Amino acid sequence: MPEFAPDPMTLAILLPLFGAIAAFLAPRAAPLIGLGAVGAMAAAIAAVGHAVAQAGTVTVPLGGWGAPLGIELRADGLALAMLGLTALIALAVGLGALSAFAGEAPADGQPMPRQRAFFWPLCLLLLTGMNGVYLSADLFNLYVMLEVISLAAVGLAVLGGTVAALRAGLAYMYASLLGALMVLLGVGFVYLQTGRLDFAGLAGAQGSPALSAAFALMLVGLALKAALFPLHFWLPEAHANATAPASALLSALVVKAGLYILLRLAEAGPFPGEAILTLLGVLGTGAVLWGGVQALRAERLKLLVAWSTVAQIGLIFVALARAGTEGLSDSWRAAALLILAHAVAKAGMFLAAGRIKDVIGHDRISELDRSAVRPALAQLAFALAAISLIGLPPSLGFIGKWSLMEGAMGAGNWHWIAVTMAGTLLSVAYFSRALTGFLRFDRVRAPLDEHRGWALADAPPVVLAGLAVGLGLAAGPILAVLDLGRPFGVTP
Amino acid sequence: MPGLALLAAIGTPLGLALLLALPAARGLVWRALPFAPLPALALALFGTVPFTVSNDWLILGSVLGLDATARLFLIPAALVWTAAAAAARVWMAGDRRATGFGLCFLFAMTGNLGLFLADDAPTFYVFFALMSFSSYGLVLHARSEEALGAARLYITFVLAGELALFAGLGLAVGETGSLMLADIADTALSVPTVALLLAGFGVKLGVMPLHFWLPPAHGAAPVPASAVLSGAMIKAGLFGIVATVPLGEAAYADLGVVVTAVGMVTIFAALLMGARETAPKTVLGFSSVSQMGIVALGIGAALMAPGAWGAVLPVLVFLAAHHALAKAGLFLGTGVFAVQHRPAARIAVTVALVLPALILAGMPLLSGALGKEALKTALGAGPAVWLPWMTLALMLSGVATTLLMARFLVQLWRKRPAAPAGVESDALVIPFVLLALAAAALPAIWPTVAGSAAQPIAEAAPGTPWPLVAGALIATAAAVASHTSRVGWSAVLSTLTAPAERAAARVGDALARRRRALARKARALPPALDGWIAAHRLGQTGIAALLVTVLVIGGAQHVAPTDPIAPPAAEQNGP
Amino acid sequence: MTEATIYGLAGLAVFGLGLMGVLGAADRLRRLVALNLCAGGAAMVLVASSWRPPPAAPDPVPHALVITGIVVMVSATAVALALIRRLYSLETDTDA
Amino acid sequence: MTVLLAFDLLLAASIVGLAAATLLMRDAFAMIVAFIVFGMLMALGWARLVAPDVALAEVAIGAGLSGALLLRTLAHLRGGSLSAQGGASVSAPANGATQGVNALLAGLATCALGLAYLGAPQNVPGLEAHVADAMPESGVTHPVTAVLLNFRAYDTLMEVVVLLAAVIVVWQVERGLAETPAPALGTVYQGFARVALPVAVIAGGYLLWIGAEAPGGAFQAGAVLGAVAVLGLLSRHVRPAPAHRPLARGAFVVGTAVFALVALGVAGAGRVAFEYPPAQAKTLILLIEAMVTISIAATLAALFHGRAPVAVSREETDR
Amino acid sequence: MIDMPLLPLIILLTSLGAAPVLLALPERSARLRTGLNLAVAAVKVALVIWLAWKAAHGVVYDLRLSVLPGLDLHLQADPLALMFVALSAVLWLVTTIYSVGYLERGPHRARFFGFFSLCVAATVGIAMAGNLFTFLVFYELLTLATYPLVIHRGTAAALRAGRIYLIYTLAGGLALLLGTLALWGLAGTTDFVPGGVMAEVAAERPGAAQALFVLLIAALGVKAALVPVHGWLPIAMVAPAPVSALLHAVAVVKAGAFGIVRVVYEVFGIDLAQGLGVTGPLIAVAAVTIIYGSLRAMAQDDIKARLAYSTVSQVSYITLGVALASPVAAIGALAHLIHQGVMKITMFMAAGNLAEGLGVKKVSQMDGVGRAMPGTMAAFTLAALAMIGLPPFAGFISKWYLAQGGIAAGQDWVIALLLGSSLLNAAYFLPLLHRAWFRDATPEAANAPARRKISLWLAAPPMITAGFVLVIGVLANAPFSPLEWTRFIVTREFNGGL
Repeated sequence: MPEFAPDPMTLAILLPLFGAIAAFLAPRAAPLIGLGAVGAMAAAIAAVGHAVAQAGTVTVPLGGWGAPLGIELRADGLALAMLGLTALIALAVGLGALSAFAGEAPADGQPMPRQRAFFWPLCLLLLTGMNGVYLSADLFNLYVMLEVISLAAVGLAVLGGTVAALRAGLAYMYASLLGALMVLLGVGFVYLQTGRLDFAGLAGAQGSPALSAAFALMLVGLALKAALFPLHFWLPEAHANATAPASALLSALVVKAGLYILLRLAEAGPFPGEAILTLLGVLGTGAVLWGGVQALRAERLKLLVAWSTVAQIGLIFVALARAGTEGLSDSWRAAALLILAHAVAKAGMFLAAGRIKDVIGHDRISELDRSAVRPALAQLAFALAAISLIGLPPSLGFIGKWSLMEGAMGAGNWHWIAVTMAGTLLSVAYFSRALTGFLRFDRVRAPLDEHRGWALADAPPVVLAGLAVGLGLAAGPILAVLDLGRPFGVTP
Repeated sequence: MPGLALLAAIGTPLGLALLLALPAARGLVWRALPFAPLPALALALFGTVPFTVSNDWLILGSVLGLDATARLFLIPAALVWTAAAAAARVWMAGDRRATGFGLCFLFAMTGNLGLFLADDAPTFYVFFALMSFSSYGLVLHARSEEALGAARLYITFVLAGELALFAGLGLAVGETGSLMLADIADTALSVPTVALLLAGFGVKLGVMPLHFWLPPAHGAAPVPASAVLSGAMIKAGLFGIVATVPLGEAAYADLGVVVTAVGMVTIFAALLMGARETAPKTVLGFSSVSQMGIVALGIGAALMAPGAWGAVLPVLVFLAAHHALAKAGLFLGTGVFAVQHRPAARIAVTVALVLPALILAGMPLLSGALGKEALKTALGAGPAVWLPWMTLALMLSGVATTLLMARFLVQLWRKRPAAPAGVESDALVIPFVLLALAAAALPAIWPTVAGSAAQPIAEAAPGTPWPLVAGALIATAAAVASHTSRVGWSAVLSTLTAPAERAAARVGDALARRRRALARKARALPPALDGWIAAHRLGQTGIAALLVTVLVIGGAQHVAPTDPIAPPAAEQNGP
Repeated sequence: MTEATIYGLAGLAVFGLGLMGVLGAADRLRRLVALNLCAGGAAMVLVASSWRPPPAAPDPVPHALVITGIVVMVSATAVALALIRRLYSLETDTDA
Repeated sequence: MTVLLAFDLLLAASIVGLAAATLLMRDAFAMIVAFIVFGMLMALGWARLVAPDVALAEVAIGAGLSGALLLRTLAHLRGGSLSAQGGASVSAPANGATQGVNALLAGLATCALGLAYLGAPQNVPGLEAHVADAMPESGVTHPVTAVLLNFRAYDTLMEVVVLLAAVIVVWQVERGLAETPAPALGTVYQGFARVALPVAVIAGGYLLWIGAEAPGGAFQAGAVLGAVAVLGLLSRHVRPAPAHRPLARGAFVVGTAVFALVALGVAGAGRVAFEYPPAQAKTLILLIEAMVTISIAATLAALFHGRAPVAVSREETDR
Repeated sequence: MIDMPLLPLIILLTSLGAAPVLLALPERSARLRTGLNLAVAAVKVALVIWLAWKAAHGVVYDLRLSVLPGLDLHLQADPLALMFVALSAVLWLVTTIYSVGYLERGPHRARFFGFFSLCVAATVGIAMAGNLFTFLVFYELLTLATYPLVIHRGTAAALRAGRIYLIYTLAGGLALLLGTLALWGLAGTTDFVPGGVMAEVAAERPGAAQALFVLLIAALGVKAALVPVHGWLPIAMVAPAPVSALLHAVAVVKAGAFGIVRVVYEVFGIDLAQGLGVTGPLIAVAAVTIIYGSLRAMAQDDIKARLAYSTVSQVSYITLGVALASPVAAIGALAHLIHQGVMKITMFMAAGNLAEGLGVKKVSQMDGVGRAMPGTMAAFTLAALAMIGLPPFAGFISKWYLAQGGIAAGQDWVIALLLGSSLLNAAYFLPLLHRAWFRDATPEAANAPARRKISLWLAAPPMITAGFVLVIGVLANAPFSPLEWTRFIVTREFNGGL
């Protein structure tokens, strides 16, 4: 028997898969299995981190064939950061899910344990897909991974089982499928032009009509999946109507898959051109403004948070497009920082919003201040996450915005700074709607019942939101990690 | 024909007064009233001076005439009377006691104008008494409680004054041995005589402590009467002193000290008392008292240092003219103000009133300031010991007058003087404006009128604005202080900042309204847009649109002629 | 004009038709069918790209990809149909 | 040559025409039928493009199973009958102008893509040379199977994962509420099914076996076996009951689990994941294929059935 | 004594670390909270004294944490920082004592003390920030930490005040962010260096330098309550008394003023700022603010509103002194930073006591309160007299130096300004003292039900700070007095600049 020594990257993808299988087979033990699998995955990711720290970029030729015949897994700093982020959020959301699905039956009379039984397999399959996306160096494999993510994400989005959730989930399904099919056709065009499917083949290619078409298809497909304005129409309802842990995963991770693939495509291929970047910046601006405006008039807390996702995604696109003098080789860092910041903060925020909704019994913003019960810690978590999303120092969101504005300023793009500022002001405005509801007390009739002790469910949002704020101080190490293996071929 | 001219000058008012007794002629008389002083004015302006006409038959052998000094008194007096008469015609139009008023008015006019023309003591005394006693009717006219009290006070003082005057004149005539005023003034009279004369004229002049009648009387009398009381009649007191006391002839050091001191006290005491008054016309009365204090300074100096009289006299005459015009203007202006009913008109009148008030207060280059400067120069020849004090007092009198004028203007608004109903304001405005303009133009026309006597005025320094500014500041401060003491600090400051805040609030309101309107629109826009997008499912369309856009942008790269990489599609498509 | 060109263009046309159907169709089922058309079109393009002039054997890799794609698509279709059925049940329940 | 060209042109035109027809059909049933025919024609086209594996897969899965799923859903929406009207129209159809814009944009995009397609270099060497080089070490002789289960086995594993995800979601979505049963076949078909089922099972096994050397393989085999199960469901030979649930779960995951375990298990001693030792390659691949076939068959059947097995209601048993 | 290079960080962490603990403490464990609060505050004072001692003996503290390439979070302990740290540490201790008494039995105490602690941590961070970037970080933290304090009562009015406060300060914060970014882009550094870092930029692009100055001052002016961006300050006085005390004395307003000091002296350098011609407008703004604040103060009947407008006026002395560009004026400005803090905190605490003990919140209700609460009113009186600028109290010292500085700078009118301002100060404080001491209480006020005896927790702090007011005025020339310390700072700033 040869010694058994799988590489950590494969493990990072397959461990959650095994977890999903086990959780599916043994629904009763699903939470335990799920947390165990996430923990094991985190360990594998730590091992990947070790390898990346040693070697910069690590590749595994699956099946021993190597590109272009076989599929390769590749990890560098950017992938590592995303892997770590995923592990962190999965862990936190998993803990949050323990009690989120353990509570009483929801309004429509569905038995909750069923949700819990299905949450874990879907969540773990989602993690499989996410990790697969981060580590993949093959275009078609990315398509398959996107489909894994899509199906798992739709499953999570409709976990609540309400009509609204199902409708939103179906719209999400269609958008997601269409996006994936566009990517597929794009892959076809790439193959047509280069005869290869790996990133390396793309890297050597010259610009050509077929590649332009491929990029156009993949860009639109991924933008649809990442909910870039005006292709965001599916997102708010889908994220707002899902159960809180699912929303956290969808908002923090799933939309990032599209962004990540775009970054990778841009890194490998002879695109995008200057005009496309400007277009992305403009669309990002539209997202920042429209998302902000819609968040301002959202009536429910989770819907507000979902619209804020639209705005933040727009900001990330602005960063991607315009945060540097050297194009993407300069601006990807700002985009990556914003991706990380948004993921951590938004996961915390959705979990907090879920807690608030659970404790108060509803999440209508206008009536938050009528409740005699105030989930103080969840509200604190919400506020902390808002700080990061607004971009106040010293949060990670601030560091991301700083990088964005610094890059834009360096390139003399003051109007993009103005966009960022406008987005910031809008976010202050819409988040303060919620905060005002938390902090107002004079509309409460009943005696105030403020402190109901600590619940385990409070820990994940508080920790995540705290990290979203505190990680700003660790921006140096984070940037160092991102630069491992020199993504985009530039030294910091 | 000096005789005829004299007759006309004195006879016109007298005759009109007599005609008033005929009910049928009353209309005519009232219409002719403004023209009554004109013969006297014409005489003063065009007559050659000096001239005398003796009428032995009259009284104790009356001698009438006009000398240079009297002429300069007569001109402003006649002007004031004309203006006042014009005003009286309107003012009294609806008054049921108009006839009585007219009678008294015409008699007082006769007396006032006549006394300037009198050359001998008895005649002078007669005209003087005529004026004084008929004025009682003017003061009493309203018959109100206030008028009755003022009239009582007036008549008491008039009686006392007449008594003193009578005694003084009598003694003087005795000491001189001549009835002629000119002779009396040339004789070194005894101190008691001079003292009596000074006291008697002093009552008319209103210097302290003989002033008590003056402010109430001015306050109580109808506006035209107040104007002549202040503008013309109190000048008779000055004229009396000039005409009878042997100034420049002999030194009366003790009397001089007294008069100077009285003058100084008068200047400021009048301020203190006037500041407490509430009726605007009474305030003006105190201002007159204060102004006469200045005159007293000049007289006092001349009493102490006879040598100074030559320099002082023309200045005093000028000051008298200045005060006559300005003060009468102010009184008439008060009347004009009283009959205005619209705030805008009142503001306009107030602004117009500021001109005579400024003249009086000593606005540089205008008659008040010039007069004071000239007096300062003239006093240089006076007693050296007193000079600095007098200079100071003159300067401070500017402050005092400013304060009183400020008080007057404020009280005008606070306590609007009563006016008969239905008075036409236009007819009142003309005399007022004329007097105010005359007062303003006085420095310019004085040389023409007075000839060499105008020398000191023409040479006077333009004056300094500081007393005026100081007065204005103190007045403001006092107003603020009094207002504050009434309503408290915070209220004052709120009031001060209120206009700015109101303006800001208005701008803020307008902005807020616009903002609200915009916000309404802005709030309505997203749902509308949202609904539209949802209704047409434009999000879906966006997918295709974006795809086409990106494809076109990408394609543009390849069809661009500069791009050598992409060969045309057709060539590649060969069999 | 080779087979590859003909079927490739046909595949693109099918994709375009499917796209139009997805964008415009109001009917859930029809949109799903349209998505399946898209998938078919994309698969057709891939298969066409694998074609080699007759003596040569076609490239097997795209074939494998397309088989994978077909299975993925049927999975997605099944999920979407499950959602449609469930939604229909809930909606008719609430209507009733 | 020209005949063939004309045939190709005609076939391509038919494919496009059927695609258009599918979208234009008013009636949902007709639409689905058109879609199935479209799938068949596609398969024909792929056969013309020398892609028999793909054609098989399309017939079995793309057109066949998808069509069956669609029909089943339509039956559900129409209360058990396929011929009834009504069904799934939900939102108001987009108005004419929007449709026009959509059509225009989609047409523009298609034209642009067509231009790009024409502009792409013809006959770029793909990976066939690499495949040919690596075939001896692959353990199988059929290149498509080699690609699927060896060179790109990772993709295939994830494809099975997609299937697993799909069945989990379907079970999750359907809450086991009472609902209209799948349409039962008439008695004639029952008889047909009795004959067809064993044949189909044998055919499936054959396809699986032959996959190593010739067109066929796990997916096709799985599809055939899945079709067997579907027939079984339709003919009520198979009645899923709660007791079957663990079995079904096991069947769903066994392919994925074995595949992943093998992929991981071979790692070590200098080999990475999915790198089968050449000696055992064929065995391992066959093992994986067998397991995957079971999973695929079970999954496809479950997807068709559309929900987790529930206790059969009294009413249903009576029928 | 042992050397501790991390001392500034430890001082920062004392309150920063205490904040989450305090937030997490259950509402009812009041004793524990009080003990922790006081212990941490006392420890902080001790540490600050230690730090000052070491720094005075030449130990250089310099802590950096790289956040982005070239961009550090930088803590330092230069004399200027030490001054502000000392002020905040001492006043925090006092205010903590006061708050314990004030919030007895009130709601949300955990939240209050947690954010209170955070607020002081932010102030300490602002004080010790070694570059504008670090300053910005703590400046925003301060905004966020004070917001829950301002709206502590949770009423509609409090929330409105909080919203206005947030709008003003976050807009200011955004401007500061933009300014920091621009400084970083223009000068390539955001470090605070005596003499400034902008010399080269100003030589090449004077327009940009001027714009940057205006941007930064406008951003900081929001918190420093310069007219016309002072609007939030009087509204924010709905906060509880200890919050107002802290807000006005050390935290928010002073943070703005302190930032102006840093920007003028250590970003631009006073000579450069003068050369750019931007100090003139700054002086004008400060002068207008001084007079305007006083005038508005006079019109307020609410005691706290009067004090708030007085702050608007008084804090601008600091700006004025800084902008006058004379060392003597700078001494006055920095000394006033401390003096005003001590005086104003006394007055706010005394006002809080009046409200707590007598229910007196308006000037018009103050008749006879001197007899009712002699200790509190004595403290208030002392502070008020000092505020007017009577010798020998603290306020006199700073005004004296400001006036001298004005003369030295050739701006004699500053004396008139100071005289006028002092007159106005007298005009709005003396009536208050008159009412308190020389009028008899109205009968209904004497029997008001709101009357209760206040605890020592409330009574002692204002008297202690009043004692400071007296001591730092009388002993102004003693070693280690605030004045001496500011002299030391100014020597450094002006030598460094020349």
